[in-house]
Amino acid sequence: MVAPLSWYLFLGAALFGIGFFGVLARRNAVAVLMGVELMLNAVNINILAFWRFVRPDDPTGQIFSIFVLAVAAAEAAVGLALIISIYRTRRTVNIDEIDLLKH
Amino acid sequence: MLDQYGLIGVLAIIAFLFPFVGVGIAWMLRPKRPDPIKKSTYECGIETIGDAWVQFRAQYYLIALIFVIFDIEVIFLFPFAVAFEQVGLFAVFEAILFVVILAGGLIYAWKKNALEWQ
Amino acid sequence: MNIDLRVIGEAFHQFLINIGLTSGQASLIDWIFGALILLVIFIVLAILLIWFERKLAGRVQDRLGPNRVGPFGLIQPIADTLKLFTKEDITPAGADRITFNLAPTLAVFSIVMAFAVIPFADKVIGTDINVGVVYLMAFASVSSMSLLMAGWASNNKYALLGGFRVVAQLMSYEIPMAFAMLLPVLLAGTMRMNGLVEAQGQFFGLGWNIWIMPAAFIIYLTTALAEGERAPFDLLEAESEIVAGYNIEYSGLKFAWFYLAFFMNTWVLSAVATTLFLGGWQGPFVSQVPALGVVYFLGKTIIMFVIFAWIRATFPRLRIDQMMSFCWKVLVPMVLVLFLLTAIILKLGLPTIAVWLLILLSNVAVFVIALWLLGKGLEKSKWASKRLFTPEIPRL
Amino acid sequence: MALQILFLIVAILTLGSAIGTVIARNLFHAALFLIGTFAGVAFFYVLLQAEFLAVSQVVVYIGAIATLIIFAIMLTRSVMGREAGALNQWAGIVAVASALIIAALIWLFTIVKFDVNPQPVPDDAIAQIGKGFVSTYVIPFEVVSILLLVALIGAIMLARERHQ
Repeated sequence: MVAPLSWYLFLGAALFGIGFFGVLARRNAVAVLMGVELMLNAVNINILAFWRFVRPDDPTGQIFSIFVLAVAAAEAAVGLALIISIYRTRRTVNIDEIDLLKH
Repeated sequence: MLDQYGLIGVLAIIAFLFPFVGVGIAWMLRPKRPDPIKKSTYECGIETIGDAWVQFRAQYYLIALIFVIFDIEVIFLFPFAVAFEQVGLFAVFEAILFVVILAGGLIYAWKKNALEWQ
Repeated sequence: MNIDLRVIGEAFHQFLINIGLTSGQASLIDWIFGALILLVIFIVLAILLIWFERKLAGRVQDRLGPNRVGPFGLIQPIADTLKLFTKEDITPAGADRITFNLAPTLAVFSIVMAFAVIPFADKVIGTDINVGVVYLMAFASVSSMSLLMAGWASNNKYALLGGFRVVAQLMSYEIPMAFAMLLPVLLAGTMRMNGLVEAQGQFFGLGWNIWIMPAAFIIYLTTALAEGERAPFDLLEAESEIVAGYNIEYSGLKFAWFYLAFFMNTWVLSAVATTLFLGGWQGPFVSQVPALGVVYFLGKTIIMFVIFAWIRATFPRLRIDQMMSFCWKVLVPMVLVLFLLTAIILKLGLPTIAVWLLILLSNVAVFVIALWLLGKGLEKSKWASKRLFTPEIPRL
Repeated sequence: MALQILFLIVAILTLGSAIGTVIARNLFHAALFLIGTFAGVAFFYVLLQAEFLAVSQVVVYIGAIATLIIFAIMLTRSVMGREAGALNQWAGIVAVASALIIAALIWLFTIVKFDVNPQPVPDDAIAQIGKGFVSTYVIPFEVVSILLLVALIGAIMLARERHQ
């Protein structure tokens, strides 16, 4: 118990906010995905902080954060494949220009 | 448990500083006479055309992709292996199902020639 | 003669407390000393092994190897180090300076970090964490990231291509390697490095994993060659194809760091092979004289190292398509089947000897079937047809 | 006390690295900052005594996901000179919104009191994770394998170069 629970939660909140900024403010689709990864990391910090401080005897917290890890990997794999596929046909990864459905 | 990681933390700092210290000593000893020819990119003596951002093939991405999926699988199997003595026969079949489903992915990649390096 | 080597560390800790430090400060000083000792071991091993491998490669290729500086050329590595320190260090014009300088540092860093969990003898280990095996995988990832950084930061097409190639190779071979490391963990029920060694202590050496699961050991050996970027898997430095790979633009000491990391990586891989498959520090009389463990461990590791060096000195290089196909189409299916068979056999509830015999049998069967299928596949595959020619042998 | 100072230093480094990720112009630098953030987060996992998660974080995020991202950056690099700036026109508004979200979350975490349970982590925590996979959480465990399979198939279909 190095630091109180709230410190970890503040850290998670700050990381989540930064990731949120990255997702909404970046032009490049790959950078948007990096923002998503930051948010998932923030989520994992919170899960593990609650696991350590509230229910350390129960492995549920750790198991869920491993599931988050798996989901993050699947998300990155498919998301980046989508970006590559769009890049092939449209020659761009700028999300402002990827607006086929609008027209 | 945290005491065990104390040494790793200290070692991390020392292991990170060690190469820098070496480079620092070398910086004091070595000659420093750069010129544009020395600093140019080494490409078999030919003038470099453009920068190094050549277009890469999707094959690299496919390999990385299959690697990511199997890496996750390994991460799931390591705790299972540690808990192996404490679980029943049925649990083993659950783990086998897990592996077999992902082996299906490998077979798919094989059939789609994603494993070929053309 | 019953010396527990840990006693020295505890006596030192007690001494620090006696001279008036708090327990926390004493631990900190302990850690600093421990880390420095590990670093010194790293440097000494590097110097000795570089000399040793050069001498060995010389003998294999029917030449003398280093023999001028000092007796048997023993001082040669030190002379080389001095030379490297005084060499001019060029950062190419278009390079990304910070990344360019960080990459060799990270490469050395990741290898030194691996030393923290290598069990030199019973209780002579940097720190015996619960996740030793995955910890090693983690720093292997850091090392491959450093190569990618080096390739990108050099602003050179060959370097970038070399970096990408080597990372693709390291990633591919990490999967069978991780599974080969999983099998001893499955048998021992722990990921602690010392726990893995202790689990192999039964029946005077018959409990070593190399006897129980030879196929897993061979797969580990093959992947270790690839992870160590050694011949026949040294595609990253294929001069004929991509000049020199990711480190083409590096010179002076920074190049030396890459070389050092590459070199010591082989030693770490041999040490891990010893720990996981060759019984680590186990050997005769080791329970009476724990200090013998260091001798056994280093001896076995040197044997593994000689095997790696020998293969490097004799084998030609593979093509990248052959290498990738071999990993994903031969090694990965093999380890998956081995994992399934071993898990089932371990849960049958048989006596230990029967379990071991069955695992051995399954290993041999998987290995033979894999070789047979590989032979069948090669007969009709395009690998063979691509290079179908008979070289003309000149008559003397 | 010393560890708390260490906590703060690493927290500042991690958050700074995260900010670097979202504002760096060069995508490769953004990816390197992202790796730095992952490493910092792994440090906090160690502090939280989730050692398996800490090493898995390095193996999966730095070893696999970051590499995947760098490969994707190389595959989709934009043509020279078309990089119009990293952030879009709403960046200012989004920055304010993010700051509000962070402030709201911090406010929430200060007013809500959680009952902290100061138990030690059991020694066999890793074995418990393994047991959890095949007992309580067996359905999610199998679903994850199907998720990974589907992700693999989908991503291969999307990313494969089609040969005529």
